[in-house]
Amino acid sequence: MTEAELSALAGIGGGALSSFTGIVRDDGGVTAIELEHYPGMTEACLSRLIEAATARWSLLGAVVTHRVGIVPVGDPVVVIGVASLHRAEALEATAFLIDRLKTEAPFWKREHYVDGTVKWVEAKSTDDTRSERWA
Amino acid sequence: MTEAELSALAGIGGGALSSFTGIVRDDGGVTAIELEHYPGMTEACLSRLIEAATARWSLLGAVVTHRVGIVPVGDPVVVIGVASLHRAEALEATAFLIDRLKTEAPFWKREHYVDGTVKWVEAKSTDDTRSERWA
Amino acid sequence: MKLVYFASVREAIGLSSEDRDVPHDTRTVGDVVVWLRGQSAEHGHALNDLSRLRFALDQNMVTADALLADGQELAIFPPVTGG
Amino acid sequence: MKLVYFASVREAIGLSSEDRDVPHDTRTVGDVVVWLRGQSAEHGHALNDLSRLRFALDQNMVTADALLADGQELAIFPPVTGG
Repeated sequence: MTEAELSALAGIGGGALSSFTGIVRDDGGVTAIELEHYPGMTEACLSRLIEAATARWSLLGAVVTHRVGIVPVGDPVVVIGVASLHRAEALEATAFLIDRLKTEAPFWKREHYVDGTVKWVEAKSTDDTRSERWA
Repeated sequence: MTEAELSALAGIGGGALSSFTGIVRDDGGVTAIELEHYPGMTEACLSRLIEAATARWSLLGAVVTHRVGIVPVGDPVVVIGVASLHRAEALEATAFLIDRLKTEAPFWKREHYVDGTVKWVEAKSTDDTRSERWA
Repeated sequence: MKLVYFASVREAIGLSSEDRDVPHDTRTVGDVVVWLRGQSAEHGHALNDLSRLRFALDQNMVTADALLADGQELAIFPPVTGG
Repeated sequence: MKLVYFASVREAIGLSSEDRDVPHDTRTVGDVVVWLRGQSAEHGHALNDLSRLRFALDQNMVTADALLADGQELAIFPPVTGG
């Protein structure tokens, strides 16, 4: 997400703006991650997640952006922004969107290490647990 | 909070950055709010809130900034940013900080209306309820 | 003792702060409030409803039953509304 | 039917996608997977553990018991790891 998109959410007129940014971590020699995705399904899935959040909470706006390809350590992978009149809605919808994105959106991560090796990231059962909180 | 402060949090090396911004709403003719505070206690209280969040969750950094004086509609009043390794901590600590700030930090809001009238904002019992979730 | 007032309490009393010699038998924050009510019509009006007042002793939030010590600053204000 | 593979499944099979005529008695997504296992050593290896596979029919997530219809695109991949 560009700064402009977050600014647009801030300018909608709501009293609350919540955001979450997922950033590539330097985990034991990781230099970058590489993101593969399922073109077409990705966009549809992110739109459906926003629709689900908007159906569940009273929101004024929500944006989800996700990088694909190579993303170096320190750079954002995913940015979520939610605007609402009151804070509870924005905060909860932000948590919902990242939790569901982690288990439903068709992205796959590969870690690139400083020694040149590359390794697929395994899905975490804790992600399933967090996503199921919203069922 | 300046963009620089959020960027600094993003650069700490954690995988998660969560933020909340409270913005002045155009509620029925409000043109601005005016914020009074208790100098000295304000800073101590915000520091204590950050310490409490840091004691409760594993955080890499947290910043809370709050405006005082006249803030026009559309401008931010409060900005909270939290960095952590994983998302749950940053998201929960952000909600904790804004919920506790609303009931503990010595700020008082007055609404300025388009017709020139000025009115103190009443505290909301829902704020107490949300704050007590973290007890 | 040093008394400081904020927001609607400050407006109703017409003062941001004042120094007062409180009676020797004043033991708690609540005792100060009850005694202050008698000091002027404005004090009486501003402080008439204890349930709508909040307090800080030396910048720490306390309840009305908090005990006083010498040289403290007592702040009296309505529930906070920041954020 | 059109088959598309992602991530470790794509790598193990060595293909991003392929068109296959599946047997007439193939009714579910799981049936396709079982049949595909016999098509090459790579398919067999990539698809041997159903519990570690996820599926999408025409870009909607489905489970292995989902029924097939004509002309669909079946995607096979490991659990997603975005965000």
